[in-house]
Amino acid sequence: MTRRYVMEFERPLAELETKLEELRRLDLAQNPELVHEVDELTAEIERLRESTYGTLSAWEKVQVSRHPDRPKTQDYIETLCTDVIELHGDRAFGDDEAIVAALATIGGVRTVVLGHRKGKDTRENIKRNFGMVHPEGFRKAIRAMHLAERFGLPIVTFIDTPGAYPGIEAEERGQAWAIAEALSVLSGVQVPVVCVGIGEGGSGGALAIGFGDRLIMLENSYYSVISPEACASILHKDAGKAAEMAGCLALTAEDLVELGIVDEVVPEPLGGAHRDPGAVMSAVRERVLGALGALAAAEPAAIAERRYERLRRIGVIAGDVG
Amino acid sequence: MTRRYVMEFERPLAELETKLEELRRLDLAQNPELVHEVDELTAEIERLRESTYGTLSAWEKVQVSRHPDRPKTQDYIETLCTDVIELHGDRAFGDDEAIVAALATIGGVRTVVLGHRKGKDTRENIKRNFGMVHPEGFRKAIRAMHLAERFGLPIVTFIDTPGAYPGIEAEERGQAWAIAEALSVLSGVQVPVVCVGIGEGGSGGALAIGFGDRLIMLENSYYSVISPEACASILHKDAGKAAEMAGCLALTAEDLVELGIVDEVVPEPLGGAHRDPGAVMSAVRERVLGALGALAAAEPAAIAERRYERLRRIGVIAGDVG
Amino acid sequence: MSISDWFKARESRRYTALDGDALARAEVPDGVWTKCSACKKIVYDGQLVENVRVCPHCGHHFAMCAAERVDLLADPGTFAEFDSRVSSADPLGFTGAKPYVESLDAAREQCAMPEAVVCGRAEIASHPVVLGVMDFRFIGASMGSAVGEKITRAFETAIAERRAVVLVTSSGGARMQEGMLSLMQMAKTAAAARRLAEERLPYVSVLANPTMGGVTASFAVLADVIFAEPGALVGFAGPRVIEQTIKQHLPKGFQSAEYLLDHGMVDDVVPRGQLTARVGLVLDYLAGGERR
Amino acid sequence: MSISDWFKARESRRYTALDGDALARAEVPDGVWTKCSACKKIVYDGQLVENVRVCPHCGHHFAMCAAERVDLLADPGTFAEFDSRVSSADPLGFTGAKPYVESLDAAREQCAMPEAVVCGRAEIASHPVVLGVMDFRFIGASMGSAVGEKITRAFETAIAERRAVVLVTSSGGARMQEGMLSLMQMAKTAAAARRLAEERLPYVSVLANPTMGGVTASFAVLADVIFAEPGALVGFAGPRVIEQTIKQHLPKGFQSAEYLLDHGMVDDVVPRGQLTARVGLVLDYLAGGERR
Ligand SMILES: [Zn+2]
Ligand SMILES: [Zn+2]
Repeated sequence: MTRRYVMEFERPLAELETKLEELRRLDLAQNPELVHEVDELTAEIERLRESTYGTLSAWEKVQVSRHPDRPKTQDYIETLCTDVIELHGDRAFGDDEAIVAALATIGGVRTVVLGHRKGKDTRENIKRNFGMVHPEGFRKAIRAMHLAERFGLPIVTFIDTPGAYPGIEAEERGQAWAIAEALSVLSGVQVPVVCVGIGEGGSGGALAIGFGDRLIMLENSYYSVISPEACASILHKDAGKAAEMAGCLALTAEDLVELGIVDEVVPEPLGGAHRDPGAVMSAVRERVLGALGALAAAEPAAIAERRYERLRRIGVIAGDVG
Repeated sequence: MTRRYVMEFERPLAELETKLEELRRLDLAQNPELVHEVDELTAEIERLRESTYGTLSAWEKVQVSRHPDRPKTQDYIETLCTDVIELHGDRAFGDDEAIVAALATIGGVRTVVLGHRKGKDTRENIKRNFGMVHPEGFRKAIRAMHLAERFGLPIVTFIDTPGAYPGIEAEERGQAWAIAEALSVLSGVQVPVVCVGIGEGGSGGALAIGFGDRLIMLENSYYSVISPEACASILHKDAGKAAEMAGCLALTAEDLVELGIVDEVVPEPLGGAHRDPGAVMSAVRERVLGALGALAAAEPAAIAERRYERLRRIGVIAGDVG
Repeated sequence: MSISDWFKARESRRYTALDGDALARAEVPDGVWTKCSACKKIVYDGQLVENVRVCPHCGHHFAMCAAERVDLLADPGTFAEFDSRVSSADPLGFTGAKPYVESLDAAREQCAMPEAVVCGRAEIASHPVVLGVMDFRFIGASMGSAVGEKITRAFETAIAERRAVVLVTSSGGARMQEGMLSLMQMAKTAAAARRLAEERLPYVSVLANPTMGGVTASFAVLADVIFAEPGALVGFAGPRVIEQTIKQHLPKGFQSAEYLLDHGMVDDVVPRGQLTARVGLVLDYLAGGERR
Repeated sequence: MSISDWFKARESRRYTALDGDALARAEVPDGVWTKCSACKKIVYDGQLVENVRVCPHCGHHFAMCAAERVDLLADPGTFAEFDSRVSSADPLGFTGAKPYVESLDAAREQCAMPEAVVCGRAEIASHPVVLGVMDFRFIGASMGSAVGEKITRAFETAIAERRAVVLVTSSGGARMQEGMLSLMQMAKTAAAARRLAEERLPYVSVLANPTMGGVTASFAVLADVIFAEPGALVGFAGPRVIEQTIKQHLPKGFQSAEYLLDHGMVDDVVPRGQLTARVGLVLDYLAGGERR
């Protein structure tokens, strides 16, 4: 059996699966009494798989969204895009590998693609800082947004970050300033902006490239104002209450459709997108092309105007005009 | 006698002046034979002063332009401007003290003032890097240019730098990129730009805030593509030929009027602006206000258009359209 | 609750206050004092009010409530609040250690105001402005739907009436009890600030202690001119989060206003006593022409 | 000298060349070789021409002359030079170690071209462009009035005819022999590049070895997309000037294309063999629509 990453909530299932593997390695012909046991275990595993993956809680979805084998921005770019030209650097300080900006073609449509970039392995993750962006990364994205607008290219973004990096240098170089500028520019670009939540949507670092004219989310991705762990630490002084907080924060794709923030949800195979990346990516391609198609006809100024109206409606208040 | 900074070409004069001081400290009543000598020396000094300062060579003017007591950007701001609000920082990396950006009022006219900033003493000079700007300084200036344009404030600049700083970090953070961007923005801002060369005009670092709709230079300031010393090092492998190269480079205010680059020259008192800063500053105020007045009526787009035409004409070529 | 109700509710308190149209200094009982958190010396409250809540011994800037801010910045008698009834709902039915509605009720009671920000029309140095001030006492002046909506309307009102915008920020960040609705206010307010800029109307922000997270990373730093108060803590990530992430202690003064000035992030650090004059002067430059 | 005269004058040379409208590969005599300055191995010139002047052993990028650059980048038979007679005068009567006019004559003789830059209309990947290439052999491709004028006209022609601009830069900086006339070309070319940008026409620059000083700090880096060739030295101040100033040795690789990529200054470092395709693809994105 190949070792695979086991999420917390998969553990009971994984243990039974391991046991089954072990049983199967025995010679059943010599141990006929085990045949029945194997059958029973198989049935139990089937039942447990249903109940484990059938309806995931918010916290379980957060775990799936962080699964190391989950398809990442780079996978989407490699699979969905052709004629890719990566654009590097902010032209002022550095090139942040935690964010990718590229000219890329999806289904014949020329676009500018932006995405948070996590690594496949530890080495890559260190280079890419686990998808946690520094100010120069946001400034690279801003540069790409301006380029897209100047040349009428729609923007497609892939959201997958635990959040903007909380470090000394990031603060020193104006993390808040860079994010604010990204929000400002993205809100005003006169080209279509289609966003896809593919994994983690951590706070301001996600939002900096994470809103537009259409927001699509994978079923097990999340998008949240704060990580469930940090929320639990602050409100309960107990990170162990993360699961509970995940439920309170309304951070799942489904919740966010209800709140009017997310437009569509891409279903994932049982267990998560990593169980069948090809199917998920082809569904994403279809949704993105659909969104781009629907937005293609609009006038540049009208696109930005509609995006403003869209943002304008978000929020639930009491009282109102007094 | 108070110690003062003596420029190379002043030395013979300074020596005589020192001698005269010494003679005067003797009791002339007890040494009547010296009275005549004092008279003669005084006359000789007078003659030498005429010939020393009467017509300065290019290289002598370069020395005057670098005189430590020469009035600096900060002096002009303090003397000419009221209601000064300094604007700090590039909002991305740092605040470069080698360049100043400020909201400032000159003779009732609200402006944005930019200037290279040298120090009065060693401590200040170290803080201000002797007026040698890093990329974040140019980026601060760019920010101020945008602010000026957005709110219709004319820009007044004071040029006084040996050049942009040639250092590892400056290159690392895109010295060339910052200067190029400053040139681009300054060429296009739709508000009047009046530049005053008050001291050194060293190459790209000067140019980044050193061209516009009107270029005024003090008589003993210089503006050059390269320092005479560096030019001599490159062409003659001998920095000692700086004086000769200063003559070749056509870097004086007078030369630059002839080349069609400089519009007006502000005369300085004999010996240089530091001999009577008040007079020089009030002359500068008058010229700047005159230029601002002349430019005030123009339409924003027309100002930038005329600036382009102005730049467009600079250059002497052979051959032409073939 | 309208501004006049609100000031009425506050009448017994010791803050100086703008009551309806007239500036009224509330009586400060003799002998009431506060210990300065910076220099540990005793400061009498009367002294503190006189000195715009700056410690006369060490210059430490105490927190100011929204009413005091308005009083400090607006030309006397010019402030007229709008959108005073916009306040937070509890869209997620959020329950942390205590239910969000309870936190809201407590804050409303404690601060005698319905939300963490007060916005209104005013004049500053005779320039017509929209003035908005945040009050940190109100759930850390975190930005939920109501704060986001009020800030957005502040920009929109300024655009409609060709006014400048002056905002004094102070906030712990996004209001997590409203989940993503709160995060999205960052984009919404940033978009509104951008529209103001496109209209070439001036925007001056004053970063007061503390301004963190989603407020810093959206409208607060999108101003044409940014001032910060001395010693104010300003940044994106909170110091504790950073220390936990990098597993080392932060340098002294990290994320202070002075540190930000050094790093090019703000135009100046302005002591509170000079703030009104400085903001007024900036408006003289950016709002065009002379004072009326 | 027109481009056809120029190519005629070069016929006996060993560069591949564009002659009038037709692409013609000049004959390379057998057995002529060069020692690679990077790996010190022997490279036969025929091999070098085949391999777009990249060392087949170590990948070192040799200098290319203007004609070779045109040949490399323009679709075959599409390049038509303009402003071919614009060349340098000697406005200052400049005399350094030798008179400027002598340097000019020597450069014209050596390079068989009148100035350090060649500009013309062309197609790249079927997109109509203005293509400009600098030739370092010509007084270090320094920018005097003539280079500045030609670059400016390149942008202006592109604007007039709605073409993209592709420039390959290589330069020691400003041409000091023309004094301030030379420095001002930085502002002039930057202004022209800005106008192109305002017209939303694409501009791609390729920074070849070396690109320094006033050329880097003006039009070269104002492009929408910036590529650099492997190993190219690119910067503002020259390495020697920096070493003299800071009194220490420079780190290995300082100011190399790869270093600039690390520091966020260029979009990519592109080996010469991929350059034409990459530039063409960028134009596909920025010049709108499909290839013709
Ligand atoms: Zn104190
Ligand atoms: Zn080699």
